[in-house]
Amino acid sequence: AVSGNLSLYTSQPERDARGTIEAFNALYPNVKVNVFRSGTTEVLNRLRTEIAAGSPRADVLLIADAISMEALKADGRLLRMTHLNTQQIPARYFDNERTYIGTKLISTGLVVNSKAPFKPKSWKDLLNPALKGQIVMPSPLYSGAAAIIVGAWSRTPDLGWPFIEGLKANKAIAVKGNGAVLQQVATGEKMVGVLVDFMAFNAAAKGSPVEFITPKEGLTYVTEPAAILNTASNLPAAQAFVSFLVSPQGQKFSTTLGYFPLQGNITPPAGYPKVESLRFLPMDADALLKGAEADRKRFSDIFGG
Amino acid sequence: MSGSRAPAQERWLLWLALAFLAVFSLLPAAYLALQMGLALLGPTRQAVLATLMSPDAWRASQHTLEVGLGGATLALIYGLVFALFVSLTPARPRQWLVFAFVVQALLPPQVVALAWTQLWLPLKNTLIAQGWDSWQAISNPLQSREGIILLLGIHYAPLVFLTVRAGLLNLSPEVIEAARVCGASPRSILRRVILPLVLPALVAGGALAFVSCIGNFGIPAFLGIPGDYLVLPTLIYRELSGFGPAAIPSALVLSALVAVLAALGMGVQRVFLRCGSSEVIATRLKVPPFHLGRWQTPVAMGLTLWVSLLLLAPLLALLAKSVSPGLGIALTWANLSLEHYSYVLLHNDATLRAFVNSVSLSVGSALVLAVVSLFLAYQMAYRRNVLLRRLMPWIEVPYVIPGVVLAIAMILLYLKPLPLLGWSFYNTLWIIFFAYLARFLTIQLRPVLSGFMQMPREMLEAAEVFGGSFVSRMWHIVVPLILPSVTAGALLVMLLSLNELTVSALLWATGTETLGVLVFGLEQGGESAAASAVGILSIVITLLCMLLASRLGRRLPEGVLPWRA
Amino acid sequence: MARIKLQDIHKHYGSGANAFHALRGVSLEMHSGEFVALLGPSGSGKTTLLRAIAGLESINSGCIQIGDDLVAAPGRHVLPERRNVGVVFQSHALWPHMTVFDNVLFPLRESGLSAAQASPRVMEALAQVDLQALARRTPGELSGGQKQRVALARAMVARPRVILFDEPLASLDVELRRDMMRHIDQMRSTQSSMVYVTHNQEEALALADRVVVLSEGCIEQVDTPIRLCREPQTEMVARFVGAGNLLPARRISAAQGGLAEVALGDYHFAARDTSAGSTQTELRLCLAPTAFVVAAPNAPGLSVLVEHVFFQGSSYAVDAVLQGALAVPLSLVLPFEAQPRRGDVLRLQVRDAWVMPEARGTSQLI
Amino acid sequence: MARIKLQDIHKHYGSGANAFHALRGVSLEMHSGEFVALLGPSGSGKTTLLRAIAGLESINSGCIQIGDDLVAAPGRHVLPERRNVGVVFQSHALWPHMTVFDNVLFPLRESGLSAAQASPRVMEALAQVDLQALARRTPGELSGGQKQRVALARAMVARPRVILFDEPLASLDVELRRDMMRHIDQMRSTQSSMVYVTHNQEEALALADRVVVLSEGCIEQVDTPIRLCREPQTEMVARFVGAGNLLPARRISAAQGGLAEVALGDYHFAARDTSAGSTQTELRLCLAPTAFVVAAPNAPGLSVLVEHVFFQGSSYAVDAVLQGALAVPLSLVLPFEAQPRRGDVLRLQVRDAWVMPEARGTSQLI
Ligand SMILES: Nc1ncnc2c1ncn2[C@@H]1O[C@H](COP(=O)(O)OP(=O)(O)OP(=O)(O)O)[C@@H](O)[C@H]1O
Ligand SMILES: Nc1ncnc2c1ncn2[C@@H]1O[C@H](COP(=O)(O)OP(=O)(O)OP(=O)(O)O)[C@@H](O)[C@H]1O
Ligand SMILES: [Mg+2]
Ligand SMILES: [Mg+2]
Repeated sequence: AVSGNLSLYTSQPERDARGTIEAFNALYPNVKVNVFRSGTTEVLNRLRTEIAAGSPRADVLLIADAISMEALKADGRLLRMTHLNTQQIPARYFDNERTYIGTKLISTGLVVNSKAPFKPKSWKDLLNPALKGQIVMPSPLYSGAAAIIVGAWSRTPDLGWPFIEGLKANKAIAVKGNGAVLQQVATGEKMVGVLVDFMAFNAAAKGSPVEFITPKEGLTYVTEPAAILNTASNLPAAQAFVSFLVSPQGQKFSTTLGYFPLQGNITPPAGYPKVESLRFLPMDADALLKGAEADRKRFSDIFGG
Repeated sequence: MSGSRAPAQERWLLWLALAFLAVFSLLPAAYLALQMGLALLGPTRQAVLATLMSPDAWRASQHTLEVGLGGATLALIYGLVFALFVSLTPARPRQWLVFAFVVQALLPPQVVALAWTQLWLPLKNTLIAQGWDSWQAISNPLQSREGIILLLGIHYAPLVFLTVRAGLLNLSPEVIEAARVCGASPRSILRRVILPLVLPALVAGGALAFVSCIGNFGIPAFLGIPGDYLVLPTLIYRELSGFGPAAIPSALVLSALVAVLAALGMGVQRVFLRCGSSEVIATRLKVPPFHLGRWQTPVAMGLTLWVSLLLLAPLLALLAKSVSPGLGIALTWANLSLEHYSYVLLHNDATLRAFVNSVSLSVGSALVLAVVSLFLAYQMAYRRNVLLRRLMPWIEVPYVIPGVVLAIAMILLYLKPLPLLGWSFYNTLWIIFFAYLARFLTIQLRPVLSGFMQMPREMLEAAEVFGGSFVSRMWHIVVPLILPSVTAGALLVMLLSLNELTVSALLWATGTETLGVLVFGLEQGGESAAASAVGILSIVITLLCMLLASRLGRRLPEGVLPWRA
Repeated sequence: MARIKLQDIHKHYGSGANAFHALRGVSLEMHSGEFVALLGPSGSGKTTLLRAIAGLESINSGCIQIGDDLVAAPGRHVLPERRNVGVVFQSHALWPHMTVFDNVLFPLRESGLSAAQASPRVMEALAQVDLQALARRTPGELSGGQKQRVALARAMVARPRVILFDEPLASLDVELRRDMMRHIDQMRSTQSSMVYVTHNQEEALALADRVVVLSEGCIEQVDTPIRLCREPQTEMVARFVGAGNLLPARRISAAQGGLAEVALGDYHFAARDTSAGSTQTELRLCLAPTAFVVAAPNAPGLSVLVEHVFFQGSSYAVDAVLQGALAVPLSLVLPFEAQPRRGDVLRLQVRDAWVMPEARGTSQLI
Repeated sequence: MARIKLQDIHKHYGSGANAFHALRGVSLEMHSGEFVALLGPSGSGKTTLLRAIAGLESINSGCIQIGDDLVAAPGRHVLPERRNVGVVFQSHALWPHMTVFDNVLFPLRESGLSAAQASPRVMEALAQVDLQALARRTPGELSGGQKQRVALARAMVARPRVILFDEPLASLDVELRRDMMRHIDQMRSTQSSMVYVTHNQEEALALADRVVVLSEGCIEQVDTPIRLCREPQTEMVARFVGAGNLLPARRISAAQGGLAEVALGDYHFAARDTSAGSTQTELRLCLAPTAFVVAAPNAPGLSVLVEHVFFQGSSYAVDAVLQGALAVPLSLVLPFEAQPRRGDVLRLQVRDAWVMPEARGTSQLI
């Protein structure tokens, strides 16, 4: 039986992290999961520093975006998870060398305040002068998910960098995190925001005057990948934990937290569209990851900050 | 040198104090310095130099200077005017004015920034409702350089206020009266007599405000990132987020830049203090010498309103958010909800742990630092220990560098099991505790040092002559006499460490959450209402502490509690 | 140069039941150019009176006139900056950030003079206190006596109508006092009236034309220094000003030509008496410490037991106790030749004595 | 009760070229129970010497013996708390957080006594300074003189071998000084030796058995108060202790029986002279201010012009200038009867004079 201590570093929100561990412990009661939960930046800083000091403490890493995973992989820090059963999971959700694997589907689309003078239907609509000074988005300089959006925009032929420059011209602002975006749109300080799905759905469910809109061109997504460090001290528990995350039980559990599952055969949370109906911007994961650094740079040249 | 007659008991205490300094204060500072050197000379040299030479670094340095100078200037003017009004005229209600003015600086800056940005919205909506549609497109004016300077200035004005007020209270009333009987008008007295005399205090307060402004992360992060205005602390954070392999060395070197700027600020103060005359005057300004005539009452009322607004508005905004049913839903008595409180208090065991941890950390570090500062200051001020005096600038390093950098240093130092002992402080409360000890030592030491400076030397010498042993001398004479200054420092340390975020964000582990970490986590997960609830709870605790201190403080001498008039 | 007239001045601090009456109806007239000392124990209201004249304190009733100007009266309070007075404070109150020159220049500049006009007058004032050489120093670089001399120069440079001194020598060493007294004596030749507050009778007697003795907010006596010492009108003045010994005695004969015969025990001697033929037998004598001479052990006189002896260079200050039924303590000053020792019993004769006027009830003054 | 022996004490502050030599070889022996005053101008090293005896300052060379204990010597420094001394500081240095009782109790408790044993001794010490009634007050509720009296009680309560005073009266009013001096005089009956630092010759002369005059870190003269006043050995002592007037004069005859005939201009008079037959014609005379009597205008004597007159209650302090070729300033004390006025020219005769010993080079002392 799997037992012992498992050290999990994650950037999941507080509530989710706790729920996930409870669900895992229901299956593996003998594993004590110690969690370090913070912003992606803090989690990675800590891990990095531990590595620099020669003794990384994390067993499992569960963070918002793949870009950072790629960097760790390039450093040879991640274990190949050959034990995983990935039959049910679309290949685009995991690394082809199986060093990391997505655990849920978090899409990014538009969130609109009900008082908005003009409801955008597409990304392009954000350039509409009616929304001048009304747009807020998370900054890719601080948020991994936002980095994916910018990467996807810039590689979509119809949008590209001119679109991002247009956003700036339309006086869009970039803030530090998704929470701040929701805050500004829900309170009506800004009318439109670029936001992850579950925050918008949760807020709407609580009665906030916001609506989640899938842009015509398609959503972007992150998969909240999980990985096992090759220095993991409790390998069996780590493998069990990652297996649990991508297993049907784990996927069903994450829908209760308000996330889309990875597989189409699992019902999404109530009020969410079907997974199959989601349209995505075409993304070349490899190119996106490799170009992330340059994208950030270019974004900061346009947006500053 | 009089140090040569330090008795044996004191000598081993001196060694203990030195050991404490070495382990908790100098080690992180020296380690950081070493790492900075390595970063500049080692294999990461290219990347570090690239960061250092990058336009962003230049821009951020320039911005840091701007907000430092701007914020300090604003704090200087605002704090000075307020201090002049409160100390030199019969301002009423003086107690409330001073309390509100000083307490606002003790609220966590990011909370204040948040509340302020929220205040913008109702204003804007009102204007739009009046038909000013074009206002819809106007971004929050606080999200700009001017906004950052404004908030920093207001936030740190109490630092200037407190030092200037102390200076004013130490003015001999006769100095002002002498000018009056010479025929000088109040304006001319202010310009030619009072201002030059409080100049040293003013510069000291200004330097402190400057150092605090350039080190502040919360306000520029909240206002500067949307406003496209980067300063060094936010740049360091961004570099670390970017996660290039060179991130840590670059961050170290960038924080060295912050430290250099801070050192410049302190240097200016030293120069000024050397020029300034430091005549000690015994009599105190009891009766306010000036009266604004018919302006007195309106100005007093205006200021009362203004400081009350500054204190209460953020608190109310936070409170409203913590009881609102959801974001963007208009708050009414009917839909007022305590759900967030019940969530953080009843359904999240981390909350309770965080409260316990934060309170233990803050009380613990206040206690330890109080004891340590007592011995350090005794050796520095009374025994005139040269070595300790030389080490003084290093003690400030852990305070002025960004918290995240200090946290990295702590991880690097304490991750591995200790040699010989075989166990590690990592992932325990101890590592956060050690970091707090390093970071807040200077806060605690400063008032104690000045307390020793102000105490007549002969009082301690009498204790030596009549005393039996060092221990009883300390216990019966030195401790009771210096207690007010120690208490003042310890209270500041407690308040600062209770809401500390940037250091503990990297150092906590399961079971060792702190309040700052908890709020940060909730905020990040989009649960800002729950975050506000925790914020309100921690402010309530803070206020309770202050109230308690005030109660106890009635028996303490004047000037111990900064918020008492 | 101005006459100062104080009429029935009252001043209290606080109000209602807590009110403390610092001045209880002080009336006084000073001539132009006069040097008046206000002498009294601590808390007697000297500083309060001085500050009322300067305008630094407002009064509750009565009026103050300086020259022809009514500067304080019911409903009227001319601000200090308009009164044209100079003040020398106890703690000198120099401005530490200005040089000596600028300190003295300040009153002139405030009165509207240009630097060119003012400079020579500053140097002149500094010359009067022998400080021209130190004009460029700051107060921090001066000794206590030098600081106080700068304060003198500052107070007189603008030739105010009145110069007010509040214990200017209290914080100075004994050696420096004499020197400062010389400088103050010198200033007398200027055109200002002077009011000098002190609780030290030595200074008051040495400097003033007239001395005003204050006690608990009331005037006890106003007189020249000599008369104050030789003819004190109240016990308070006798004790406070002359450190006089007050003894109950018997009158043997009524005063004739200013002298009466009195007796202490069985020792008879002459005492000055201005009571114009009073025949009351019971009286109080005032004997100055210097009023005694040592006599032969068997000569008529008073026997005293020496308790403390303090050598004073050329004389001895002696604390003694009168022997016999009336065991009162006496303070004496005996010449070097007397060589008194602790425990000695001395025989003393009285060389000079003063019959205290019949007690004026203090109630009348309050 | 203990002999104190100081041998060739040197003390400098700082080092190298910046070193300031505060004490330059001070040697002194005090008997048990003796009261010695250290007198000297500001900066002469009095406090430094006192602190060296107390152990609050370490010395650079020489040794200090208290009783039979060597408390300071090369390589040896007994801590203050082990020296069994009491100190009265200028600023009283009472502990503000303790009551008067506890302040006085502290030295006893520290020496190991129980509260029950100590209490009566505390009350006894407070009784000696008349403060039993105020035992429960804190120092903040006392006047300056009362505070200093508590400091006296604290210093003597543990019956230390030596009580050291550092200008205990400097910050007190003139009136309070005499009172305090009485209390200090009273303490003399206890079993301790006393060292009393002051720059006020009045206190030193009045209180001490012997006075040590210090100047620039060296001893100028050690003598009884009377000899110090009447027979100063150096000019510094003559001026500083007796405020004496030093005048160049001619010797007419060698000393006989301790008296020599001397002349100032054409005025001949007798002067005390211990120079045992010296025939040097040029000499310096020391004339105390009280050494003059007023003579008839045509009598032989010195003519002086009166410059300042300060009334002193029963005498006058007069600043005058000698008329004639030798226009030196003189300070005089004249009796009440003389009634001097500014501008008068007085004829004075010398009643007492002292021939200064031939100059001992100061180099010899440094
Ligand atoms: N601002 C005040 N409030 C209340 N009482 C005061 C105030 N100023 C002075 N007094 C009281 O008024 C009385 C007279 O004070 P004042 O200063 O005039 O005395 P003084 O004769 O100058 O005494 P000293 O010699 O001590 O200076 C004192 O009893 C004092 O306590
Ligand atoms: N800690 C010190 N460092 C340097 N110099 C000192 C120190 N303490 C005293 N001195 C110098 O040593 C000399 C003697 O000082 P001391 O205090 O003994 O003089 P004093 O005779 O007591 O004078 P005063 O009457 O002013 O108290 C002075 O010139 C003083 O400036
Ligand atoms: Mg006064
Ligand atoms: Mg001294």
